[in-house]
Amino acid sequence: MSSAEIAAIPENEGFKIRWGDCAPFIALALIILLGALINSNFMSTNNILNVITRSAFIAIIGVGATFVIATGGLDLSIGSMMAFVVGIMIMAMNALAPSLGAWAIPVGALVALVVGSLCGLLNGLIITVGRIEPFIVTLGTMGIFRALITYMTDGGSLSIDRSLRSAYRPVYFGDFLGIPYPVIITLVIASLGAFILYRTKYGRRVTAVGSNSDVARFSGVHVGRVRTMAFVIQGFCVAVAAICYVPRLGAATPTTGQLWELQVITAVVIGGTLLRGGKAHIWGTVAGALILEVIANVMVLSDMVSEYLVAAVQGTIIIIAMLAHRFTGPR
Amino acid sequence: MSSAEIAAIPENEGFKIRWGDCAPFIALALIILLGALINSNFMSTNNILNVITRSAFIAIIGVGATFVIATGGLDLSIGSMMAFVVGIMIMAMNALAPSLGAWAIPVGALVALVVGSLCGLLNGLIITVGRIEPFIVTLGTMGIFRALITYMTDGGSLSIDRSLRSAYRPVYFGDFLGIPYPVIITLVIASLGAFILYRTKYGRRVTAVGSNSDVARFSGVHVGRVRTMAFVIQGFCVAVAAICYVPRLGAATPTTGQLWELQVITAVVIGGTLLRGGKAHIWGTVAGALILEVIANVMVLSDMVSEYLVAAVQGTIIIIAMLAHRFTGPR
Amino acid sequence: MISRLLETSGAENAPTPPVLHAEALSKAYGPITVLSDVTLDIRTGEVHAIIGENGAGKSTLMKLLSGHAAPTGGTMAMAGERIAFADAVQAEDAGIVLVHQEILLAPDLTVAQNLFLGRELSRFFSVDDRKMNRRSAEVLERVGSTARPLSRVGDLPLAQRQLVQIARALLDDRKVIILDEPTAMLANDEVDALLDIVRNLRAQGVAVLYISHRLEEVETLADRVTVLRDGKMIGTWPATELDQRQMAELMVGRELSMLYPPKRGLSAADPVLTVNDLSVDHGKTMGSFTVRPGEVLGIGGMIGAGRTELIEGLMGLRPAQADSIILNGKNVTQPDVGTMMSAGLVYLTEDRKGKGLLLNEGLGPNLTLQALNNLNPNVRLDRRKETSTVRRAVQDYDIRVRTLSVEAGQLSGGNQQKLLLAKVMLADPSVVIIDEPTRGIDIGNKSQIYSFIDDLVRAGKACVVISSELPELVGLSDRVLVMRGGRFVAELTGEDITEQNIVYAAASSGNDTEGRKRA
Amino acid sequence: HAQDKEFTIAVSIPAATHGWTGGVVYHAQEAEKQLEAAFPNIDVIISTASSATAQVSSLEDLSATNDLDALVILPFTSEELTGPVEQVASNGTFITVVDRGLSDPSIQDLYVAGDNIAVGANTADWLVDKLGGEGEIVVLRGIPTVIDDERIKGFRDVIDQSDIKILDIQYANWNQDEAFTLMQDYLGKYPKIDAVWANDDDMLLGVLEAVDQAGRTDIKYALGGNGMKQVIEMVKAGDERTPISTPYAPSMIASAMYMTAAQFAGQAPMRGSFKLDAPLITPENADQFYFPDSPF
Ligand SMILES: Nc1ncnc2c1ncn2[C@@H]1O[C@H](COP(=O)(O)OP(=O)(O)OP(=O)(O)O)[C@@H](O)[C@H]1O
Ligand SMILES: Nc1ncnc2c1ncn2[C@@H]1O[C@H](COP(=O)(O)OP(=O)(O)OP(=O)(O)O)[C@@H](O)[C@H]1O
Ligand SMILES: [Mg+2]
Ligand SMILES: [Mg+2]
Repeated sequence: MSSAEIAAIPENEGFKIRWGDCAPFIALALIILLGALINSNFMSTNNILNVITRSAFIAIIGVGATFVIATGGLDLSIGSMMAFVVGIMIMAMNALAPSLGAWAIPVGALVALVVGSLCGLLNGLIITVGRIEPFIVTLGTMGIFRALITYMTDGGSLSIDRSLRSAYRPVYFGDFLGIPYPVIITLVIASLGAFILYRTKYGRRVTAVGSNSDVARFSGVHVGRVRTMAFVIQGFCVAVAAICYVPRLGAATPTTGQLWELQVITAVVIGGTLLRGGKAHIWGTVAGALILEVIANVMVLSDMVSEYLVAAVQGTIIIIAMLAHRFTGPR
Repeated sequence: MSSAEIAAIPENEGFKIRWGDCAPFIALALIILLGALINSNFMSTNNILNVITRSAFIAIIGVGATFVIATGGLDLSIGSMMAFVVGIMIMAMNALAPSLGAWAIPVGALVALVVGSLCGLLNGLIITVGRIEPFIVTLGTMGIFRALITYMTDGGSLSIDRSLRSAYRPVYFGDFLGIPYPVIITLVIASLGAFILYRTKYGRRVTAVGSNSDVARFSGVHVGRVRTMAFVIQGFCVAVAAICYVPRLGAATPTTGQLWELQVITAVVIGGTLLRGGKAHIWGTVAGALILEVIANVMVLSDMVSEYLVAAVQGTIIIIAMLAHRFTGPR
Repeated sequence: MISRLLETSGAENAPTPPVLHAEALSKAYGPITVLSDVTLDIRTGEVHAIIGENGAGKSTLMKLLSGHAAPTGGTMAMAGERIAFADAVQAEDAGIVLVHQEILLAPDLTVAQNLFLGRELSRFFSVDDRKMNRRSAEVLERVGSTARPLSRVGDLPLAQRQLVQIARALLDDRKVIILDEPTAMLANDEVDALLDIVRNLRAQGVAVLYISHRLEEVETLADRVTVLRDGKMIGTWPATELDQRQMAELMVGRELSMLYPPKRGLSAADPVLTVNDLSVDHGKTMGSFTVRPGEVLGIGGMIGAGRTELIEGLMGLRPAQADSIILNGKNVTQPDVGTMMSAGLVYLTEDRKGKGLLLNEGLGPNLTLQALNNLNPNVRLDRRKETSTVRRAVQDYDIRVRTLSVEAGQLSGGNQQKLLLAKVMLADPSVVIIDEPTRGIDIGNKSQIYSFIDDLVRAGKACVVISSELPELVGLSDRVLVMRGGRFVAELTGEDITEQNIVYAAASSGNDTEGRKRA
Repeated sequence: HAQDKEFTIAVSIPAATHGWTGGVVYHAQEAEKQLEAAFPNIDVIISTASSATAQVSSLEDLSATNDLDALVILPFTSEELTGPVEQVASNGTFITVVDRGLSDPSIQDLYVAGDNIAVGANTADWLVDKLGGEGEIVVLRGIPTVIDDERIKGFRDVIDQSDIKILDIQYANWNQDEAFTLMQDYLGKYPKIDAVWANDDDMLLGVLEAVDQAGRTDIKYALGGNGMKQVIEMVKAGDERTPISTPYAPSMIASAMYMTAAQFAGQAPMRGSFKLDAPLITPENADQFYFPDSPF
């Protein structure tokens, strides 16, 4: 092959990859267009801000899930874990409020981060040390976390102390230069995630483990440690989402976070991360979370479908978005 | 190498392999032992028959899921699909009852089998022709089927015609020589599944596709067709489960079959089928379904755990069962 | 002859102390011993070749030396000190690196990411991609690879992946570099480049362990040669004392007959396969050719010339379109793998691990997968027939297994190749296309495969052989097509089939009109 | 109020995930049709949500994109929805709360209250009376939520006053199948059960099936709650085992919608609290609670 030929190839290849990476953003744009056509109110600043703010939860948890899925794992426990962390955090804050006042909030948040990371560690260790399918382990811990929050709330609900409400509210409802805090937190977490995944040794190893764990092992990568760490990151992200969640709803109930795992995994996959591992798109995940939230929003705004059929239309749109994805993406 | 030498090559050192295949049965035996220790009523014929009969649904659907998972797929829509098929079947039977009388039952069952297979075909075609992750497609169709049954029942319930109830009841509650019909049907379906999987050309291709689809393709296997067919089998099994299900409560509601997909997949994985495909254990799946049902039964019979924590104990037992599995199984 | 050689074995005196010494190494998998009592010295600044039949235990020995597997008996010492490696990483830290016979790279990562996996360079908290890419480019150039640091490994042709693996071993300074059949997937140019690298390493004082079934390489390169047979050590000789024939005879333990069967001459029969203007991957590769019963058609060309691509297109395994493909009277324009196979055309892939065999399955399911319909007229599998088929294949193709219940992935490389050959032949084809037929096959079995092809063709079938091994192409073919840049550029017959002519056609930069010439 | 002005009423209710919420959706849709037919200047927007989070989201969506004149809401939970509803109210929207009260009652203009505690308590009173203050019973709970919690609390408080023993209590998630399974297990575990209470009629149907199949005659009463169509039919027919139910009519959403619409239809403004009682449904009064066309 002449050197001229070789030189000609890279541009083409790079272009293709970038095009593929764009797919979730294109899908997002299409759905936004759809929304704007269906309801003129859709594009109002208020609505757009609401939707973006709301998608923060799935996006933040999704960043962690991207790590787990990139290593070839899967975490079904995230929704329950989130409820459990919310419960622990509210209990901690309520207990601390009398002595610490508003300072109970940051301390409680710290507790949440620690508990979240430990929950992730638990998942990771059972999976790597016990060498059991992540699907089964996290299905088990999903039941465990769900049961614990039910127990903690006595089957009812657990609300945050009234004295803390107003001090805590801005974490969800406040904004900085017009950008809501949850959006800022999402951007920070996603940037951090992207940095770790694409720019650090650990991130390299995450994709290597997901791509071919034998190769990674022979290359001196501690596969078990990398996997476990991914679950810890997942747990940390769940805790961050919990911190944003509490000021919005102010309480934990046994149904908090239910079925979020499916939404999160869907967001990650729509974002272009492969379920079999080895490939990860942090920003795609964020786009995926937005897509899901926009679809739900459009459903509420449009009065066209019977209430019973909302889920059907949502399912159809997701499949169509993925089809579009496939035909704009490479291969 | 002389032919004498070749004749001397041992056929297998299969002891190890058979031991691994036994793991789910050993786990089942242990859990039964646990149940017998915890509550003397556990071993009563009545209780045992109840539990076995109940596990029929998950086992029958699990046989289909074993095919799908063996090809490297995943079907999250089974629970909703089952509700949808039940709905269609009841509507068909009710419509036919005035003209056909009790004959409406077999005709309705036939309709169910056709509709179930078509639902599976739909899943399979979207996945193979559209080349989208099965996870996403079946999550979408899960929403679609669930919405359709909600629509069909108007959010309430759809009951079978009173005139058909008594004729149909025995299909769930009746027995043949003391063996309840659902158990017989499970045995027939599992045997059929085992025959197809282990004794036919199609079964060979299923495992080949799941273990390396490129190799299968290069060997002239129509990978897409094999995958699609697995989803059709899954749909058929769902319909069989629906046929056994209707006589039990006689109605479809929007909650029918909810979260069964998780139970089914768990049963399949506990049974020793690999989620990444390429290895399938039909009888292990049946054992897995029994394990799940026995654990739930033991939970109710034992007086030890708070109602809030049942899910936690269940999750823990499943994880421990898998650990046991791992340490009795090979590798 | 053999007995005389055996007497001289081990008689040489050691000029330098061994950098690595293995004493009575053994390895058993369960009840099966695959390597017993191997004692070996490896010295700095030497190329030490290990030769032996397929399944003799060469790769196993290398895995023991490099920490990829733990010995079940025996000891190792480095520079006089006893060592035992817990894993490959410890061995690499000690300066021993193994380049596997099979490709072991993460397909989703880029070349540079693979090269530095597990030892990424970093600045502050961040990986230093610029530096890694630069160093990757350097080492890739050194091994003569055209792959770029940013290419995804999964998109590379096999030969390039092999070079990337070699590059990985050369990235850091090593004391011992083990190359397990590094040239099996390479063509002449790359082989020459590689041999130069090995000589260079030797000059720098590195000890190189070198496994190859290409005995001419061993003869020109090695300082000493160790022969293994059936998991046992036969002996070590200075390379100067052995010629290729002696090596071969030590390996197989008997005298060898002629390598290539006599040629059959040009076939005059009507073509069994006629391909008119086949265009693969939207014109990236194009070609027209005919295959006649009773002939071996060779296809030559440099690596990346597009031979594999063209044939995969012909089989319907890649997007392809043709004016017409006439196979056994059946006319096809849009090939599809099912149709082509049922019309009597089969293809043996060059990528036996990725596209050829189900590594986690046993011999039976692998062997019968392609011919399921031929073997089983009904839906039901005939398991008894399958067992007898396996036994017959093991015998006919001399697949060395110690039990019939092994998984394909546990076979030695060469035996996998034989299993693959047995698999495609089971479909009873009228035209067989074999991509790199003897990749990783030992010299004794090579002649067996050649005579096998000869029998086939003499029985009125046709065989197309794609090979990067020129002697093979020359020795086997009645007619040779040469490909360059995705087009056929020459057709050689009779006396014209020589290594020089093939190399000339494959490499010369002839003009385009010649490139599109109908072959 | 002027007749020519356009009014928008948003209705936020749980999605039809089981029998009772299915009934709520049904009645809301019926009321929407009737209201829009009767008052052309009123636009009703119904939005269903499958969780508290989703309900908050849909509130945000509705108020961000519409100028809401009124909001009729059946909150998933009290605590979680209080803040978001307050947010909507601060725009001057008329707030009607149905079923569960908010943590801060000052937010609502109109409150149509169901009384879940009474559902449990009235059933328990009846049972204590019939069993003569002693016996052994089993209980099936729904999905762990406030509704379930309140019903169980009301029931337990009354039962605890008597000598009746609750043998067992477990979740069956308001699901017929799970109730069937759970009841089978109860029956296997306890050779003698005097009565069973499933806190919802959906579950009761599964319970009855299990009891019938086991052929157990020791169970004197099997009770549910909510006033499901099939169960009221049984009550009307004078079933011995299920002689009563308690209404918890999903149609309360429709009443709330009518009352809210009345604000804008020029009639007298309605404010305050309307508590729907949970009287026992008996064969005598069953007709008032029977809606043959409702899916529930
Ligand atoms: N994991 C394993 N389990 C069981 N047997 C094995 C395993 N790995 C290798 N073997 C057996 O060990 C023997 C030696 O294999 P090895 O790969 O060392 O041969 P080799 O000399 O490298 O042959 P080739 O030239 O074909 O590469 C073979 O018979 C093979 O089947
Ligand atoms: N260094 C390279 N980087 C990227 N692509 C390459 C490279 N070398 C070859 N290719 C691509 O591979 C294709 C041909 O590979 P193929 O394996 O078909 O060649 P071949 O002639 O069969 O060689 P081989 O001897 O390896 O079988 C060409 O289309 C070419 O674009
Ligand atoms: Mg080898
Ligand atoms: Mg090739």
